[in-house]
Amino acid sequence: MIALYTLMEGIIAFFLIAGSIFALIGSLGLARMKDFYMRLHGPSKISTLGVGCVLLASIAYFSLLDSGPSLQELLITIFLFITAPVSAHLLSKSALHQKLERDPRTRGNPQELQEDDDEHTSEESPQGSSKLP
Amino acid sequence: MSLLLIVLLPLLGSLLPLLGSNQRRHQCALLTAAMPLIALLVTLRETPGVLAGEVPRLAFSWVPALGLDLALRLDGLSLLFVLLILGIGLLIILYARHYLAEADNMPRFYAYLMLFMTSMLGIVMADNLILLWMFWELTSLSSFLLIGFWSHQSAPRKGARMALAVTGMGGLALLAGFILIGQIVGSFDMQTVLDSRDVILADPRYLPALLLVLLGAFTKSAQFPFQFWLPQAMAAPTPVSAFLHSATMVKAGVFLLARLHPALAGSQEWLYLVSLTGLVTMLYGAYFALTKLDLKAILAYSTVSHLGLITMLFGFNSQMALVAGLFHILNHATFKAALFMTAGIVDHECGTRDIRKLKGLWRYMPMTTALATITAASMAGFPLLNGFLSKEMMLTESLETPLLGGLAWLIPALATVASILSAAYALRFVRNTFFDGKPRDLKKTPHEAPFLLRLPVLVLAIVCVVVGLFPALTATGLLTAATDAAMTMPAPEPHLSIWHGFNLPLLMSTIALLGGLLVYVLRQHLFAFHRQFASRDSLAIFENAVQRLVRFTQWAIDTLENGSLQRYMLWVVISALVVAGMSLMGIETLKGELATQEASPLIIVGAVITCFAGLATAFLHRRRLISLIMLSVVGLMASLIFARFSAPDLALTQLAVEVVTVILLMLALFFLPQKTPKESSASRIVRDVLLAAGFGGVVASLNYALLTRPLNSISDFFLENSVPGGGGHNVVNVILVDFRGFDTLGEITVLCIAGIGIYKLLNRLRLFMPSSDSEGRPWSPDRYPMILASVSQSLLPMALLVSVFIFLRGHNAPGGGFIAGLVTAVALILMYIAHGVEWAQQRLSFQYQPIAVAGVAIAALTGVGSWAFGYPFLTSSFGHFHIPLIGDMELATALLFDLGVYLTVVGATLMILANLGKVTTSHRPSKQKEKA
Amino acid sequence: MQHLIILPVLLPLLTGVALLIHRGGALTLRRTANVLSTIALVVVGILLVAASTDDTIRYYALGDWQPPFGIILVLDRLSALMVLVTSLLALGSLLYACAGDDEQGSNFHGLFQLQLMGINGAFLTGDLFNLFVFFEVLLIASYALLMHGGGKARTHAGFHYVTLNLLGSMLFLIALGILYGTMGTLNMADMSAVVPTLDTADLGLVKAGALLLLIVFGLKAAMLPLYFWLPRAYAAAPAPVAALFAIMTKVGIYSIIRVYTLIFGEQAGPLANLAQPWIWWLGLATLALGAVGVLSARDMRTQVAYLILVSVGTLLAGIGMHNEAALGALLYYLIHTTLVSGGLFLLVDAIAQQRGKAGARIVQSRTLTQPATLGLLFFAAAIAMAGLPPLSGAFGKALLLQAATTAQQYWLWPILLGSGLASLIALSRTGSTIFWRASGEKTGITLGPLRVTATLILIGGAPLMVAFAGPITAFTQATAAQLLDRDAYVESIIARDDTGGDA
Amino acid sequence: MLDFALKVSVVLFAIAVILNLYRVAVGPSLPDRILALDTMYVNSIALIVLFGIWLGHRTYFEAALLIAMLGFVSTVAVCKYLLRGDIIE
Amino acid sequence: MIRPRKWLPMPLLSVLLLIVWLLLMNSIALGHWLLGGFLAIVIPLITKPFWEEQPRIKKPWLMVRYFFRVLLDIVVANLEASKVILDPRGRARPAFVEYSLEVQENFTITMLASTITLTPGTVSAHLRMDGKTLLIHALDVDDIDDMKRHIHERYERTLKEIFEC
Amino acid sequence: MEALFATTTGILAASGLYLALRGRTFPVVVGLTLLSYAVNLFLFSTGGLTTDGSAVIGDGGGEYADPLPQALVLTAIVIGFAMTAFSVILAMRVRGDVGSDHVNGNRVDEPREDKS
Ligand code: NA
Ligand code: NA
Repeated sequence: MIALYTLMEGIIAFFLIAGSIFALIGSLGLARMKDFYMRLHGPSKISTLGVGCVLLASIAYFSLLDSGPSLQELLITIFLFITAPVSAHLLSKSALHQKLERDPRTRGNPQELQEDDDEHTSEESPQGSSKLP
Repeated sequence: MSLLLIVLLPLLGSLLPLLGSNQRRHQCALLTAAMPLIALLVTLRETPGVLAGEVPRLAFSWVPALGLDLALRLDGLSLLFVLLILGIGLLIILYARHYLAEADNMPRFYAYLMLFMTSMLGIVMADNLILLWMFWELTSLSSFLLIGFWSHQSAPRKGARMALAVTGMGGLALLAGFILIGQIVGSFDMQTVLDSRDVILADPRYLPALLLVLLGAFTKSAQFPFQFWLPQAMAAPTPVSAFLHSATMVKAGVFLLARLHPALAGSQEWLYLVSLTGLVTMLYGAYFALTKLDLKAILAYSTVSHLGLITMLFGFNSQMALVAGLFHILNHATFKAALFMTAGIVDHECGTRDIRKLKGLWRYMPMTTALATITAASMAGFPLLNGFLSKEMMLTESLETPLLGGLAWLIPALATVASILSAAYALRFVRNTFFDGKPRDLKKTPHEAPFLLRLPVLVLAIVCVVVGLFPALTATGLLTAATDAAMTMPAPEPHLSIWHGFNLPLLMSTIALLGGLLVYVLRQHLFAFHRQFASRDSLAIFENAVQRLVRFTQWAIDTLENGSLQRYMLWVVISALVVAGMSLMGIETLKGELATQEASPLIIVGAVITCFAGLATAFLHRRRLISLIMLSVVGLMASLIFARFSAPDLALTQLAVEVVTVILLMLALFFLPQKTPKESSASRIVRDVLLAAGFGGVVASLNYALLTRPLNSISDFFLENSVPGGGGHNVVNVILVDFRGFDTLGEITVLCIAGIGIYKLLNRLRLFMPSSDSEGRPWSPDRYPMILASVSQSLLPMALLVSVFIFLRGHNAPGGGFIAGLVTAVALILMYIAHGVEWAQQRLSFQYQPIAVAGVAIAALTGVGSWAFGYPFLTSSFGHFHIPLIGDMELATALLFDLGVYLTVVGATLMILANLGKVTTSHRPSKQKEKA
Repeated sequence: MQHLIILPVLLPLLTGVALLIHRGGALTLRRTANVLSTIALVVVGILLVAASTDDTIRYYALGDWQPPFGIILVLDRLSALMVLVTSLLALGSLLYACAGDDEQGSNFHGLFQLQLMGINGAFLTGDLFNLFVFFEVLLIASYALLMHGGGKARTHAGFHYVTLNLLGSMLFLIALGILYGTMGTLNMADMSAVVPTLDTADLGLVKAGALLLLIVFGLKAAMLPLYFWLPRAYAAAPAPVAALFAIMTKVGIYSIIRVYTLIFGEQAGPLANLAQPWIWWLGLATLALGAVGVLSARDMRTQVAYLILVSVGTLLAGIGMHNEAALGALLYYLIHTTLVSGGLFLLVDAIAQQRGKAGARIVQSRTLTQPATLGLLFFAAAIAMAGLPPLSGAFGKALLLQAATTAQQYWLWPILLGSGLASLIALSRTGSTIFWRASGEKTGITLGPLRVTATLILIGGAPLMVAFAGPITAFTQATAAQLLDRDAYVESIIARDDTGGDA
Repeated sequence: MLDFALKVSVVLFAIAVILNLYRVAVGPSLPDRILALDTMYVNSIALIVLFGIWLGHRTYFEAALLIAMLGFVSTVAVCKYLLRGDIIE
Repeated sequence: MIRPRKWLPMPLLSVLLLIVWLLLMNSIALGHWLLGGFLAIVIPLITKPFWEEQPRIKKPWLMVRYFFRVLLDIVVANLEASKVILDPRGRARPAFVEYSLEVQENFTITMLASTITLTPGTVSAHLRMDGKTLLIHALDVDDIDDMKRHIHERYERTLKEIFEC
Repeated sequence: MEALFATTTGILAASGLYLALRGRTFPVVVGLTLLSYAVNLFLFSTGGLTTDGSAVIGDGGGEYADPLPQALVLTAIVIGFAMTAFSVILAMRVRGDVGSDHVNGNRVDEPREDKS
């Protein structure tokens, strides 16, 4: 019985440690990678997985050691895995829109990052001056 | 009751002329005259009794808190004045009927006149100091209307304003004086006051009270140095001048001296203040009367002089002087009113009152000339006329006054000088107007005025003569009664007779008349002397002073209220710092008795992050989006702090609100500049940093002090009663929807109003729409990124489900209507973000305002529902219901209340965000729309 | 009858909600509903005042939770009086608005009722936090109403007003935090009971909280140096809204009276009367500044706004005098100034409409279409505001002057009388410019019967308050006595048989 | 063991959050900051969950759920702002 | 499979909602089934208008397989990415890759893009507005064509099979 | 911990106030929002800092956090949100009507500072 308990504890502890290490690595990537596009990788998948692990640990903890089966945290996990790629996608979209510098070693030269000759309009021209109906 | 009639009839009379029309002037005048006439009859009916020593009084309690009673009296003094006011008033009504031009609005004139008459009667009959003051101020107000009657001209307007300002000031001083007297005596009842002379004179407050009362009296009676308003008030129509500035209003001041004589007189202060003021005024007025060119100005300054004379007499602290003063009031009223009317007739007939143009009018208007001569002679103190009598009495009294001690001879000497001048200007008035050659440059040929215009003058002239000839017969009774009322002890019988034998006063009178003649003959030398001094128009000086005052106030206000919100905020902050700082300085130790808990590393990290983000929000504020991101960090940290310290509901709410706030701020930021220009000076920044630091320090100190002190609070009750009394395990939620549901009702009302108010604000908003971002990049053409659109549609059902979950759990676990509402709203907003307003609007068939309002309605009606069971508003009820198949179910009315909260939050939030989004979108220039 | 106390809150809330649930709808119907509801509110106000005259202090326990735990509404003479005054002012403003101002923007009627709800709630509540909530209700409603009709001046004044009040709300919360954190209760009567028993170590803290509250209330009341929002906001507000705003400063005044007589009054031990000296000096300063402002005004609306400032200063000075007579006097003055200044706002608007381009500016302009009616009303209102007899302002001022002790006289008398003189000079200038210096074509715009009635209702208060000065002053004096009888208040609310918040 | 694991975990997450804050603060670009903020939201979820385990009850489940949902929406909104300026169009 | 009906427009969603509800409630009591069932019917009815297009799962079992494949890949991907991040010398070989899409439906594209982000070394950075090219950023890639092929074979083809065939 | 909490509140309040004293509408609104976070933390903490004992009856041990300040803060948060929303839209309106986002209402977007 005690062994089983220890095993369970071990599983939970594993998920916890693994999750937090992943999350740390994800944030580390965010902190130290060279350009935005590279920084994006860490948080968008590694951190997500890390938190996923912690959520699994929580499920395990409450199901195994506390009040019986509970899968509530699964919902958060699923939610994170659905939304994280979308956030990453939108972020890189805006980065491309802003033509953020990429690391010089990056191969490929997408049109999004090429300088175009669009005239830059001044910041604030009062255009919407007509009254609403 | 008849006393009330005397006052109220003219008041009623002020309404009657308004019934008449400007066209039917006769009728109008008759209507107006009716009421004072009846009042006069009533008075006459009372007269015998009063003369016999009765004092009819009447009192109704009005405002006990103020010491104000509606109390009237008709003693001898009152009677004298009532007769004057009503008698001359009636003559004025008659005179004005023929004097006013067709263009003048006669009903209005009469209405003002009667209002004035009422207030005058009130003054002289008031048996209560406060009541007297009320009527006193009313005379200022009604005279303001009368002086400014010819409002299309500048002079009357300014003259009226000046008169009001001066007499108004005096009135306010008078009130202060009266209150002091009332406090000394303990009552405002006139008789009590009059009987309390010893108490009053012994009180240290006597002098201030006296000064204040005299200020009131002197301003009203145009005593030096307040005389300047009276000549300017001559811009009024002549009937007004005749009534107000000869017979009545200016007499209110001297009346007051007489009225309060028993209570205030007898002291050295009184003697010097009153009689010297009177003496100076008498001389001043007489001198200027001689130098004026306008008939009415001459009369005005003459009035000033005569009022000075009366004041001086009242100041002498002598019984006979009092008699003389009262007698002169009567005499002056008659001859001066007549003279004013004469001046009016001349003006009426010749179109001018300039004494240089008028000459030899006796040819054209012999009757008027005769009347003017008689009355002017009376003014000059010519024997056999009433003016002579009182003037001689004055000279007699001037000989007997103890004033000035060793220099006491100065008084009679100066009085004689004044009499000389008086005789001179009277002579000048008559001779230069009616005799001395032929008129020049008159606009029209003068002829005798209509009889009815002359009739009042005639009546007054007759009075002058009759009283002058038979003083004992006509005036003694009245004067005795009046003096009686104005004295502490029974008054001596005045011996009014024409002949007192050869004595010093007679000599002085003779000197005065002869001297007057001499001065008149030599007047050009005097005028040459007078011309050395620059003439200063008191009106211009006054207007100038007022304008400078106004400009100063404008400068002061503009300097103080410079339109800078920064300054206004600064004041609030400084005020808060001062009061809180001062209070904190009074605390011995900030730290209370409670042991502090140790901070875990995680908490330290959290605190550091929070502080860092907070500071960054402030210091990066010029880059607004970054500042906003930092604000988000603070918001997130705040909710984590709430979570850490056992406040899950707060954490949830803070989180949801923070996200919505940031979205809102970003929506707004689209139209505002993306960056704040660098504009604060270094000193400004230093100042603000110091202030902010001070404020933060105070907040932190307060917070620390509170955290380290034990608290004995009412919260235990909520913890104990949440489950048994409120039917919920989540105490915070039970407080929100039950214990303090009323707060929540107010809170959702606020939210609902905010939504509606914002809808109002967004209405017809003109916006500056940037076509590119702050770096000058045109916006991305991809309006609705596909992947976002695709994912968000699948998140909506999930979010709705979660909100139902949070809503239902709220009563027993963290959650509740508010958070559920925000989750729903945020999910719907995501739809707007992903697909746009148009798309979302098509799919949401309901409007938001009704939803938000319905939420409030549901919450309120849930509360009203408890009435049906005889409980107060918002009493909750809950119960466990066993439903087959489902099992035990707990239902609480609080849930219904929470539903209201939910709906309000959804409705209001969407109203704010969706409407804002809509406004911006419909302004997006079309060429920008789909560029790619 | 049992629920009468809550009707001043509930009636406007329900009416407001009914009016707001649909944005469109027949205007006549909205107006009728609003007017009827407001008349009903007047009736409720009268009933409340009548009920309060027996000197029992009643409370209404919301949710049937007894004090000090639940929120209560308290009916005493003061709260009843304030509700009645509010409803009368509201009726006047509303009738005026119904003549057309309500159409200038959306949702006027509903917001109007909610504004009343907020004001009445603030007057009735016996709970300090609930007071905060009602402050916010009345503020947000006032923001919305201030913006009614739009326009640059309103927007701008509005931003200042809103921002300053937001700062004020923050301070309110800090003060509430301090007071709750030291006394452990929110019920004002309970606080009053707790204050004398406070630990000495806590006194400084409580004092900080109490004085911060003074800043908050002072901001609402427009006390110097916190008044800056007032002149522009009042001058910019649409006339009926400005008229209704005449009660807004009085909410601040009311709160000051309530808190510093009940909680920090005579019986508060070491903290007794802690705010009165501040209020006295700042009130006098406000009074003086208001007088300067009245003289400086270039515009009638601004002038009326400064007249309000004068009255605020007068009221504050009255509170600072802290004696029963002064309290009674200032309550009388409060009724007077609320009604008359409200009426004056309406009147000024009516005048401005008839003056064409000149509007409310104090300059020569066209002849008014109805000089007699407007002139008479202006004359009456000006007399009343300047404090001259025979109208109510004079009584109020005279009562206050009388209530001053000898030491107070030196300051109060010259300043109060001087401000009266300044008002007199300024208003006579204004009046003579507007009515006498006018010339030229009339605009032809006339004052409809509704507007005349509205203005009359409010300015008519001045003569009526004179005619019935006896009973009214009796009521206000009794109110003052009741306010100073803290023990009776506390006893009628806190039944001390439970383990409450007091240590 | 569990206690230790929890402590280690909390410390690591705390470091992660500080790293996030570093990126929020230094940027250099706006997407960088937003990305960092988003990561901070995600890491906060973990912290809340860890706190729940530490306390042994699930009072904080909703908080975690909400952070996940709202953090996403907030990131989406800022991105939309960067792309289009107008969040709701 | 459950057929769409008027009152049950999205049966799959309804089932999902019911499951989620029970998950949330952490209980399988009858009451929760009933309430959850009710919500599972009502919420799709309310939110139906918001669905532009409904994904049709043609091969559910393939989807399950795909799910587990991705799950495994995620773990692997994370380990690989961690290696790159922790590499002290920072010898990553980043690249932007333009990937031409074969799948056409929005939902499928979304699934693919998400998968790419979650799996080895790639982030789907941008979907061009024509919906035919996906710009992918790879963190550390050797052979770009190899990577494209890998994505196509391992994910896109399967997704196409599940949703679009 | 108490000192740390108080310091945090103080720093947030100071930062918020500093922003609220700026001359442009947007920072002012942001500042007031920040200040309201600080004030909410302050008000919340008046019930004391309880690390384990959310006021849900039956959850956890016997000790509960003071629920009353929490309820008050909840109300304050909601009201603060409504007020912030109104003020930010009003700030937009000011820009639309006046043409400047300066709080002192200059007509044009020019740097200006009052010399108070
Ligand atoms: Na003379
Ligand atoms: Na938009």
